[in-house]
Amino acid sequence: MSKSILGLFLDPNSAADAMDGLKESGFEQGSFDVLTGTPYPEGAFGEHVPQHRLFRFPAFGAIIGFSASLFLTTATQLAYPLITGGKPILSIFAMLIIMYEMTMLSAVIFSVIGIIFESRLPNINPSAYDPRITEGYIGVVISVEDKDLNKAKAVFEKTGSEEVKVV
Amino acid sequence: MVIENKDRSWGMVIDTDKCTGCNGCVIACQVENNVPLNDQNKFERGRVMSWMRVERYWEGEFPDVKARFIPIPCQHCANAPCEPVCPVYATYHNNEGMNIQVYNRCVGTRYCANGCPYIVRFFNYWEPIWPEEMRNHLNPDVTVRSRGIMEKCSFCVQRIRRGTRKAKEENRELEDGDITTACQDACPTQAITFGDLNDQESKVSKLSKDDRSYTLMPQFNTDPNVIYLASIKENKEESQEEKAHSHD
Amino acid sequence: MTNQEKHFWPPSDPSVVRTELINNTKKGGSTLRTIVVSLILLSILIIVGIIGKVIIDGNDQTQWGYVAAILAFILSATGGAPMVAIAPLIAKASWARPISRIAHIIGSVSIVNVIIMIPILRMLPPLIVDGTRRRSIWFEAPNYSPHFWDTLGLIMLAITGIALLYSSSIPDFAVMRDSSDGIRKKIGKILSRGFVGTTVQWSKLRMRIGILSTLYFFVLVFVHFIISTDLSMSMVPGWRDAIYPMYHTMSGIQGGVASVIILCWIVRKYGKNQNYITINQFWALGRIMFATSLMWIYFFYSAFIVFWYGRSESDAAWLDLLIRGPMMYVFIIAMLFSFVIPWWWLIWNRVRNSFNGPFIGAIIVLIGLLLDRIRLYVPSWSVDPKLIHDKWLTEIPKILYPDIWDIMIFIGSISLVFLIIIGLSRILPLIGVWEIHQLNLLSKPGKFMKAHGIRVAKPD
Amino acid sequence: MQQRKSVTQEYTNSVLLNGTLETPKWWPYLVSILLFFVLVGIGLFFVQIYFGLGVTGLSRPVYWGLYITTFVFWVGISHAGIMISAILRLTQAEWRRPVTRAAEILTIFSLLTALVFPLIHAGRTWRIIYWLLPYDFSRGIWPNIRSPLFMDPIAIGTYLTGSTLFLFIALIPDLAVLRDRTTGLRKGFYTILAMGWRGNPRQWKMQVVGGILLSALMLPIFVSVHSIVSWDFAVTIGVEGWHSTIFAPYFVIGAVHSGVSAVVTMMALMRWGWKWNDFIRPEHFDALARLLTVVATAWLGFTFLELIFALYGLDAPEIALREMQIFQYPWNMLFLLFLLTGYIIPVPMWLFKRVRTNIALMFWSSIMVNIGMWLERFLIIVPGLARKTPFVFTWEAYSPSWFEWYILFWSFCWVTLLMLLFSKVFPLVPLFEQKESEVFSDSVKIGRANVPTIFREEEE
Repeated sequence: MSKSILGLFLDPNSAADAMDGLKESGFEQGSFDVLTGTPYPEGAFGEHVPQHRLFRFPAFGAIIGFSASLFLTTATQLAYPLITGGKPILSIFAMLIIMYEMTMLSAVIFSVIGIIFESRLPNINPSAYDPRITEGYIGVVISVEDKDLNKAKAVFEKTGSEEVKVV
Repeated sequence: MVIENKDRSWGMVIDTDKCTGCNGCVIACQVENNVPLNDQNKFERGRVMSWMRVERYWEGEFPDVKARFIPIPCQHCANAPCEPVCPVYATYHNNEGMNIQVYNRCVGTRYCANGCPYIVRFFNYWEPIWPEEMRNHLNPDVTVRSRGIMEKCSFCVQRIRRGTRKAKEENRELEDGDITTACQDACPTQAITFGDLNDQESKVSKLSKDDRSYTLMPQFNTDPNVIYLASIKENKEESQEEKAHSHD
Repeated sequence: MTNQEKHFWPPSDPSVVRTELINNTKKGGSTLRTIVVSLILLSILIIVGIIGKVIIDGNDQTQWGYVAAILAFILSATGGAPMVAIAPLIAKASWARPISRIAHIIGSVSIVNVIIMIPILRMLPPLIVDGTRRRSIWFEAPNYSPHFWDTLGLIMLAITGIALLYSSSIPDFAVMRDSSDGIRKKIGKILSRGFVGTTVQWSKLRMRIGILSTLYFFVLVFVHFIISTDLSMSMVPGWRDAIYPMYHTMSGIQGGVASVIILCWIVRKYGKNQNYITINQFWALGRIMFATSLMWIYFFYSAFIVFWYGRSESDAAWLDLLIRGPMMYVFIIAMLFSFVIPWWWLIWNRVRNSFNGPFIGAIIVLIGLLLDRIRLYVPSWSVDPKLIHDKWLTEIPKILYPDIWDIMIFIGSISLVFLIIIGLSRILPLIGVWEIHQLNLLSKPGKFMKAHGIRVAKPD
Repeated sequence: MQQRKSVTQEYTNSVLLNGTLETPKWWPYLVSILLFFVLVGIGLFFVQIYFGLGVTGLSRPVYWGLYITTFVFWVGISHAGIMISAILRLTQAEWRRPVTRAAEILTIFSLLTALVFPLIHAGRTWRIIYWLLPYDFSRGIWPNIRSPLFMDPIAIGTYLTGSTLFLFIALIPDLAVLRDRTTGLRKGFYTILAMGWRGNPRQWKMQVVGGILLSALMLPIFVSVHSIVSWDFAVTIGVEGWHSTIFAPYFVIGAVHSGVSAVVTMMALMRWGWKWNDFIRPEHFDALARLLTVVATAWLGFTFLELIFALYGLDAPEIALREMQIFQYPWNMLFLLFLLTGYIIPVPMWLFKRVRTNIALMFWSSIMVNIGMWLERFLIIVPGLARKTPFVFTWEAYSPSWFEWYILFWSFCWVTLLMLLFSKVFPLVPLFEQKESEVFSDSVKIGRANVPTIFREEEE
């Protein structure tokens, strides 16, 4: 069975060293992760830059919103062909405004869904975590088999972590 | 479902030359259509309700000054600016060329009233009240409007419906003159004519082709169904001469 | 686009920058000479065209729509360019420094407009037409105010543009004075006016550039305002369109950005400036042009929906004259080229983040701009002058095609613009030496722990 | 962004959460007072529903009055949020950081208030569902999509939903902070909302990229909302002074003017109320004031255009309207006050850095601006109706009843109350943005000068 270890660091650089150490001692990239209380520049800890497909979501949403609104506006006018002010039954330029709004709306909604999905939230079973991370501590968390437990621990000790928690 | 005859375009011709400004049409309309009574307070607050109103303006300089009158009901425009702005279709154009006001749908945004350049739409700021003795005199064919909705001249739609139904019972076509509006009946000088503008033989369509005919505020391109006949201006010089002759 | 190229930065060694950029002013050779000669020959066409036009329809105002359209096009395509340098100056963004010189140069060719304005002065009807005043923004002003103010405005624009260009290149003249030879050394000596780079001189220079930039912006808006109203709107009875001057300015700025992109592309490709004009500039410019395309449709639509909805007599006349009347197809193409295609083209980051993407977009935008000006100016000039006092337009003029003189004027003015730009590029570097120094000083690629990025000084 | 006091993250947490984790002394009193006023207002609203709109000062043809004015005013205020948080995020302005959250909240709550006003304004509020919901079975008919009044709810709904989601996304990291700082029920509440946020690189990247993406998406919505509101007026031909094409951008820029001023007001109050002196610093007011100066000047330009092209048509009713609006008592007083408070007094003040960095002065000048902007809406809407059409017989005056005045007052209480309640549950200043700026900012030596720098990542 696997455990996850959390090393807390005060100094970002030593956290980065810990990441290197873990790499050197043969853990693969996917197995460990760095937790910070604030955004750091991408790859500051030498972690691999996460890939994402965020920009597909708004595009998808826009298409859906556009077609839905096109249908809705057209249908409402055709279903009740009441002449108002001598305007055409299909008043395209009035429809455009509503179609625009609904397109944007569903684009926004879908990109929010996308953001939540791409950041892997909601995270039902968060593994090792420590409240101090939101106070500026930097956490390096790694999930290892029991046999590698001490190897990982050693890395944390060597790179001077404030505390090592095993969950 | 109301009966709606196709290819009709109800219209009204008002001859301002005949109008004496007696306000008979206003009162008749008030009675026919259960329009709430206007008291002093309403006048002061500028909340008067009269579907038909008579505007008066002066012409010429004192001493020979003339009062001109122009009765203004809803113009029932073909391109009515009041219709497209209503969010709930409470006012729309039916296939009899009338601008219909549906009291049930109205939510009282008063946008239509802003759209209308003729200011012939009226808003019920209060629940309308009639004196006790008049409660039984209300016209049973016309809805009594509650507070918070718009209302306006309906071309006496109840009379149109009645006339159509009558013609149907006697299974004959509706003839010109079958249908008269309240204001028309009340007008002592026959200044108001009502009828179908699509029917080339009808009185209105003949009058509407008169070379005195004009419509209000053409710049708005509203294409009204109410057509006015300009008042005839007497030629000053001639009248002077006549006077002179008569004297000696 | 590899990461290496993305982090590409101009050479940081001042001496290298100096020598490279100064030498670029000498480069060229036979090909350039041929180009210059042919441009000179073509530029003569502008005079020929104007003379011919005056002789043929000198007394028929309705034939002059295309000349006005050309004027408006040149104004819109060049006048807006310096905004590319001015806006980042205000926003304290450093990416624009390598191209601000190019923007200023494009902005300083407005003299061409003045040339085209001369015949129009003759044709433009005065304020008082057969006894009564026509509708115009000069309510009670003297009779020939439009003629006077429009010309003055164009001249002011030209002067301000040149002044801006000059004062932003004084330090480079100083550089040429110190590290160049022959005629360029002399020019540098005269024009640098003893600029040696003391603190006082620098602060003065910055202040002057700031003031001139602000002034230029206001003059630009003013010129667009009067040109658009006098040369098109007030020629049409009942055309009352409050947003029109703003729309004109907006599309003018769009065109300016487009022409900056085009010139940057040429300068980078044929001027051996790959080290200085990098992908960063094109990326940013692409984004700006994308934004301006959106603004175009916004300004257009907010006028259109009001007229379409209102449908009073004058509104209907506007629609018939400019949108759904004889000009419908021109309008549709203009719409496609000014908004639809650029928008759909530049929305893709991969396109913006390249050299050719924005370039193609820019060419499309300029074509759209030309067509848009044609559909605005030609119908309004061809309205029957007798109708000018009506409340609204009653008869829509037929479509009018350009004649040989119009085409001559067009080709001539375009080549004159290019001629002026090439001429300027011979006497001062197309990329500001001191701007590059500033860029290197204030922002350079840096590392944060292990992450790559840029360190920007003085973040706003 | 001059030398700022560097603070640790614990300090940031402890100070910025002092409104959430403990209660300021004044909080309960203020809330209860506001609650009282709000409840009274709601009571009055039901009184109006019961007796009808006769309780207002409205008449014929002044069918729209204080309610619609206030509706437009609050929609205007709502434009603060996206203006600040989206535009400044896209232009990477550093000083936005403490402002964003407050601005977004202001957006949301003022939109909620704006949405209430059409309900209050309508004649039969209990049937408003016919209009707001796209479908309703009882009546068997769909709303009329041609009506600008139907586009309003759609646009405002979109804007409200969008900015709420935007706010929520930006809240998640701060919710995690709160989750780590609270116990018991509240902890549970925050735990659910934070959705198990841990702050690994992927999540942070999504924060940054998503923030930019949402800003880019919200920007066009933000522009469209007030444009659509302005078209309520612009499309009606019957009312003098309304049928103008410039209304859309004119309203938008005015909205930004009033909205950003409202943000200034709010920030001053936050600084005083919660003692966040280390985070809301004079330089933020300085930057906002500089932004406001530009915006206000642009807005003045649009006002000028609107007026010119109103008179341009030279038709009598329009001129009569303007004559009343500007020269007749009491309108002339209002107009003067509007000009003074909207531009003439505050903007020259902002030209001085001493004023810009003086919180009290900024507070009062920003309040002044909003008085002016409210008057602007009033002067656009009411005189046009009072002097509607050439029928002089139907011209009317309008004086709002105390009822309408109270509802106006109520709206302010309502917004403030919502704000205070929000501040009890969520932090009003984004914690992680503060920390981010702490991490990213640095200073380099250029010669002797110690220039503050910021580290910028390469966006792809």
